[in-house]
Amino acid sequence: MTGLAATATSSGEAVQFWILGIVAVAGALCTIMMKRAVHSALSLAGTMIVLAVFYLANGAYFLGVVQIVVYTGAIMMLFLFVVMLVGVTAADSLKETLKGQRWLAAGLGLGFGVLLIAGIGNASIKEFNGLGEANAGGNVQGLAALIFTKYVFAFEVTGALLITAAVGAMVLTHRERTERAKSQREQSEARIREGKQVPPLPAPGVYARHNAVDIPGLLPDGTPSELTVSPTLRERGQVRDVSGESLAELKALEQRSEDWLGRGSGEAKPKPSGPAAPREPKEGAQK
Amino acid sequence: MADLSFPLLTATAAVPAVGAIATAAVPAAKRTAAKWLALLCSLATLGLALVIAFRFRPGAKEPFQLTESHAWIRDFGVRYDLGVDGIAVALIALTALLIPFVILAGWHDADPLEGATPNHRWRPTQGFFALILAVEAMVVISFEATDVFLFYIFFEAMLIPMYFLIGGFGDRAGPHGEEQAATQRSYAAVKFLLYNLVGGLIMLAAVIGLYAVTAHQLGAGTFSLQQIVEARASGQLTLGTGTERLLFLGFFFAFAVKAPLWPLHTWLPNAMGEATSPVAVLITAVVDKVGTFAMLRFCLQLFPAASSWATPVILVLALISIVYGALLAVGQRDIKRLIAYASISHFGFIILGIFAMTSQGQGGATLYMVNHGISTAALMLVAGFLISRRGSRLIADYGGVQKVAPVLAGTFLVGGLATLSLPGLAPFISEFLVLVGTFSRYPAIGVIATFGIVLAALYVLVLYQRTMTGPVKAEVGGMHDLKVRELVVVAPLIALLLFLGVYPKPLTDIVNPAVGHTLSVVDKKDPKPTVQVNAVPGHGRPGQAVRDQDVEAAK
Amino acid sequence: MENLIALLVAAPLVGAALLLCGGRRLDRAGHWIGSLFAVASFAVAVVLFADMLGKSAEHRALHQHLFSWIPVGGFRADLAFQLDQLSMTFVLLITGVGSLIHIYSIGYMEHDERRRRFFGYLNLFLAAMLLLVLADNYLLLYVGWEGVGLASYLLIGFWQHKPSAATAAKKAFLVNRVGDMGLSIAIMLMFTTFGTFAFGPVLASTGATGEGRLTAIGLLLLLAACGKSAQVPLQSWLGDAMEGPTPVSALIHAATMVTAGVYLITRSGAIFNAAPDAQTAVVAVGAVTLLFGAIVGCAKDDIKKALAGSTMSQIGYMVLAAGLGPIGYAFAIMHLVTHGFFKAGLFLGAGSVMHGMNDEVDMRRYGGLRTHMPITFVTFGLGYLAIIGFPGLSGFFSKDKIIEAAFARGGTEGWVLGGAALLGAAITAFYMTRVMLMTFFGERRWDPEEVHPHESPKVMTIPMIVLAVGSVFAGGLFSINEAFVTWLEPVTSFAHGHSPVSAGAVTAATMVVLLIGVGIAWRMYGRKEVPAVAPRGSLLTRAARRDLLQDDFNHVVLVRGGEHLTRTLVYLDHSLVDGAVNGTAASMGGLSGRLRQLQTGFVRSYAVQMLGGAAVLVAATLLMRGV
Amino acid sequence: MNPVYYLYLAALLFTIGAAGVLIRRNAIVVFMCIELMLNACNLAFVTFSRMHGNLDGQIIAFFTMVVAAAEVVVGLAIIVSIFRTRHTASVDDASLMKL
Repeated sequence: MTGLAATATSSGEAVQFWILGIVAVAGALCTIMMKRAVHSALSLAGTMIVLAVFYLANGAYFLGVVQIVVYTGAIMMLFLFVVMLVGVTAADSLKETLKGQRWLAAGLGLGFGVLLIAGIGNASIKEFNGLGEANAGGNVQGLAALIFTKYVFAFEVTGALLITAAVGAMVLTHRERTERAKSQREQSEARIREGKQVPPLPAPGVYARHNAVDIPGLLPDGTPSELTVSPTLRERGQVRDVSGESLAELKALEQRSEDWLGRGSGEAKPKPSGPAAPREPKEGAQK
Repeated sequence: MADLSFPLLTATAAVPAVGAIATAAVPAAKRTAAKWLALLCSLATLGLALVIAFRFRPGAKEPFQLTESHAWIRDFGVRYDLGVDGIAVALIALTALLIPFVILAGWHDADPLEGATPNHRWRPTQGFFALILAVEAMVVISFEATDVFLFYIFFEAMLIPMYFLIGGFGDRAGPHGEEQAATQRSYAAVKFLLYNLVGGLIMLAAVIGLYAVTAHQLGAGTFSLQQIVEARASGQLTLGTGTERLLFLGFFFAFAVKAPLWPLHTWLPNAMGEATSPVAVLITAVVDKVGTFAMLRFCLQLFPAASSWATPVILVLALISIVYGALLAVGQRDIKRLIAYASISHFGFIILGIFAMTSQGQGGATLYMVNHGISTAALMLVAGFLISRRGSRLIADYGGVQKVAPVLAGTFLVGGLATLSLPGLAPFISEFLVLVGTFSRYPAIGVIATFGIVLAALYVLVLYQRTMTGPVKAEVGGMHDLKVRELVVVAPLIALLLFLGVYPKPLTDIVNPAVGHTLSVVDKKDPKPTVQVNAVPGHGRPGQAVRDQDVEAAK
Repeated sequence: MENLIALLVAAPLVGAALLLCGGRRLDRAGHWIGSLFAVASFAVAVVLFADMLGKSAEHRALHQHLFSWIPVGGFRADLAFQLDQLSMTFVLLITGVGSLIHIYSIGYMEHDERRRRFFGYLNLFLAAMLLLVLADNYLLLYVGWEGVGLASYLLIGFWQHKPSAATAAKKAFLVNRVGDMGLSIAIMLMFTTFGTFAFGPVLASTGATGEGRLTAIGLLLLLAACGKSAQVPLQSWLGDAMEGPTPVSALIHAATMVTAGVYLITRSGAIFNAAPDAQTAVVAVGAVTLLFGAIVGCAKDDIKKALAGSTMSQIGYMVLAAGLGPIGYAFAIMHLVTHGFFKAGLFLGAGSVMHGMNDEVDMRRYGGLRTHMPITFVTFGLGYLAIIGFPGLSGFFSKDKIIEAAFARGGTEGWVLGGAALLGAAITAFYMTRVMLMTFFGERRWDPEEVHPHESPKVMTIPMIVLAVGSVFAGGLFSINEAFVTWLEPVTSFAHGHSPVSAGAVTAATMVVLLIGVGIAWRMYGRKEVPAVAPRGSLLTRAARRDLLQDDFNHVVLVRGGEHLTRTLVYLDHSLVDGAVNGTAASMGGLSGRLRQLQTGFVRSYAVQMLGGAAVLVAATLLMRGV
Repeated sequence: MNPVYYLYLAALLFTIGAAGVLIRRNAIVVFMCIELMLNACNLAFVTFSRMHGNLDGQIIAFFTMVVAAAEVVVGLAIIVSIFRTRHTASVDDASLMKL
């Protein structure tokens, strides 16, 4: 508390600053460097927590807590939620498309930062009269007093803003249903009319070793069928194709049995080929 | 003055304006009705203009007469001030006189092409005549305005209808087919617009500057020409030399573009070459006159010192315009462009006369504006008839026309002779006055300018010889002579040229006092003759009778 | 009485207006109307002349002031006429010869379907010419001056379908314009000097100003005179002017218009008297021209061109005389009048010959015509005798006086001028004899199958006869105790020249050179057979055929040079003046195109710009605080 | 150590955030960077309030947070709707302002 009043802080705080400061900067850098949005979000959350600690260190207890609860707890989670919605695995390449954008950004950012720091540097702010008496009656009470007296109008306006924002969010994301939902009968009729996929979609492949929704069933010619896995998985490219390896195994088995039987010198030796070869699977199937 | 009961000047500008709207409103099917309506409106305007000319009292001592004055934009001291001096009266009369002929000459220029599907939205004919009337209204009011701001507005607004007239309607006589002609036309129109717009904007800056100066020195800023002139005379308003020169240049540039003065002339040949000949007449005989007129009324009266400061340069430029325009006219292959360059040469004479700062020079310049309007109208309209017959603007496509169409050739020759200012026709008087006026102050320039008359003879006669004389060309063979409508257009113009050539007194009487007033504002005096002719008995020499009055003339 | 003066001008003017605006319905009566108005004007002239003779010499000058023409400031031009002895002489000559030629043209133009217009132009010319000689100030004279130029333009180019005619007409007008430029500048100079340009005051107050200005005015007037009177260096148009119908050549390019220059110089005598240098220039021009014209006349085979050369040379005599000052003015005018008679007669004769020879003009295709067209032969012959100065005929008196006056100039100058005049007389005798012989003597060089030479109708011959009579007796009449000189003396103050050689000697010399000239011509064309096609001839001959090459000079220097100049200027106007403007426009377009590239539409590039702006702001604030 | 270092840190974070906004194409990440910048500002405010010894700076920081929250809500909503229609969250793909 009293340490806050001095121009030079306690060494404890100094240590804390240097360690956490580095962490914060690192987090910030990760935020803008990471390929995947999820990682960015997480590192940003880290930075925010560090900032919360700094708030506390600066005597802004209420804000520190709010920072953790609201920001890190709510807003960042909102971010993560949206990221999930858009696709966690969707990684955008960091390759710059706009010509010279990156250099401009780097140069300008550098210059800007230098300017800010220079500004702070030559701003004559040496003595800190800490928050001793301001926080005397407790930080929260102090803030409350200010908010409901001096800044009450701003406070009200912010409230209005928040409500507007909430409504706005709903409006933007809400999808208006214009016509009543189709009954099952109508859907089926529609399907018939369009003449596509009248019966239910085929089930995913069921194999001896694999049995999961992300494994397509095989068509008679051994190629995997798209219809058998859900489009979402297809969208994300998370479909596991077994036909290839299983066929390869069949082939290997066959080969081995041939060797074991000792024959198979001279006559039509099936050429080694991957699942791409169309004939092999049929043979395999016949056996 | 007494006869303020009826706002004559406003009416003169309002009649064509109303006429323009009415004409534009005529339904598409009733083309002929629109034409007659336009013609009637222009004739009514002519009537009003004549009333102005008769109400105008040359002897009166106040500079402007028939004045009307109403506050318009109080905060900026902009007033709706109208008033005419002799020069304005003459030019208003010229404008009102020419428009009916322009309308008559362009009677069929805006008819939709044969086989064109009737379209009820797009009514070219109505538009054509409405635009012409609109131009007339604006020109008239800018001749009448004595408030700089009011003048500026209409000086600029004029560009809009002119732009559409140039770009929208062409004689179907382009050398390379219609769509090429269309591109050429739009090019010419845009060029015209940009050129004049630039000039106008520079002038606007000068106008604002003028307002600032007056506001700073007189307390309340004003645009009124008379107020400013009086204030300067009484010494309330004193412009710094630098300021005055800058403002003068700002004004003069706009007028020099409009006039046009070398080297700002290149828009004119394109515009006149591509537009139909009535529109070309409108450009050179009516609209451009606003430029030269404004030099007389605004440049000289607002900035006398700066005017006399800039005089040498301007005179040299005018001289260049005279010789240069004439030489280029000689080199042209296109009839209308030839006439355009001839006009450039003539505008050189006008500006020369204005800035010679002698009563002969400025009086001559004013007469020149009127006479050049009439003579160019005659020549250009006849040329238009000729072109419409053959469907080509190239001189080389003609030959021997006088054999098949003697009346057309004759009128063309008279127009040409007027252009080369043959004595007995009106332009001679004005040209000679300009030359005398220039010579009496700047002999060298006067002498060089006189070469212009030889060159004028050259390009006119070459044009006449190539088109009218010689063996009859095959395509020309079937050409028919002037029709009644065309004769009605040309004959009065020629009659007027002859009349003003023999008896210009009505015009000079109106103009002289105004010129005197202008000179008094600039405070310049005519140079005195070196010898005072004394009434020595001419020992038996003839002409005693004249000598007396000539002597008092010389005094 | 003076109110009649306007009538002189008005009559032919009305005639012209009628005929030119009358339209086809006047086609049949046109020529009669034209002639009527011409004759009417002549009648008025005679009345005025009679009235003038009735008065004493001092009060003969009449003046009529119609109205103030151009009053602007100190500049006062009046539409006013003055009729004094000088003008009277001209009026009589113009209207008289004019009327005769009108009548002649009735026959000559019979078969031309545009005859009405022809007479309209002729009337127009008469009006302009009368205005020229009746004007009481230089500006009005200038109007007439250009008016006759216009008339001659219209008449030379009357057969416009002939390109040669159209070109000749244009050339004539242009060359005249150069002269007119001189006149107009002279008027301006007068105005700035005297504040007026009316004859009276200007001529009365020449003493009041410096000689320099007067010399300038004089030279400018001389330039004008050269243009109108086809004097060197502006003589080139006259030869081509023969493209016009022959009556035109007779009236305008022989009798009247081309003498306007002499009138101008004589009228402005006071100025020239006060400016000796200008006078020297005048006599020089006169002397040069009279030799030039004579030499050209010797070489031409076209009868009209030969006569044109002689006209040039005769006017050279007049100008020479006029340049001699008071001792010459009267004789200049006198020779002008007699020349008007016999040269008009000669031209009409030539016209009549052409009329009979299907408009053949080449003298080498004539020959032996005297039997076929006797009247023409006689009248032409009388004119011939008159022009070579055969004793007793008009030419003798007038030309002899001029040669005398030339010697009387005194000093070497006198001898040079006199010698030139004498030489001119000899050459005149030579080429006129040549014309005579080639046309009427020798045996025929034309094909009787094609051409049937015949005498012209009465309406043509009568004017020729009248003119012949004039050319025989006029000179004699004028010289009876110097009637003509005393008549003109009040206007052109007269002084007797004191010749170093006696009058008798001069006359004798003239006779001698005359005989020499005739003799040479006789030897060349009378004795020998004239080849039907022109021999190549000596260098001088060939040069003379080409008007001593000055046309070629004009062509090379003026025409070609002018063409190149204009072509370059047209190019420059397009590429340089206009190019500058279009260049500005183009560069503007390019610049805006560049700037457009900044608007990529990518949010992030806008963000970059925003950050840049922010950085600038911060920097600015820091600097502010720094300062 | 002088608490002014907090300001330096704030500046640094702010700059990094700005650079991120400029560099990243993914709208969500861009938003995160904005949040980073806002937080940097908050840190500055808090430090200022400590500097001046009154709580106004903290109040401002508080408001900033609220506004930031609102902004995130709306912004993310927008992103979601855009993603729905265009199947992408890249800011470069929405370049309709280009001629």
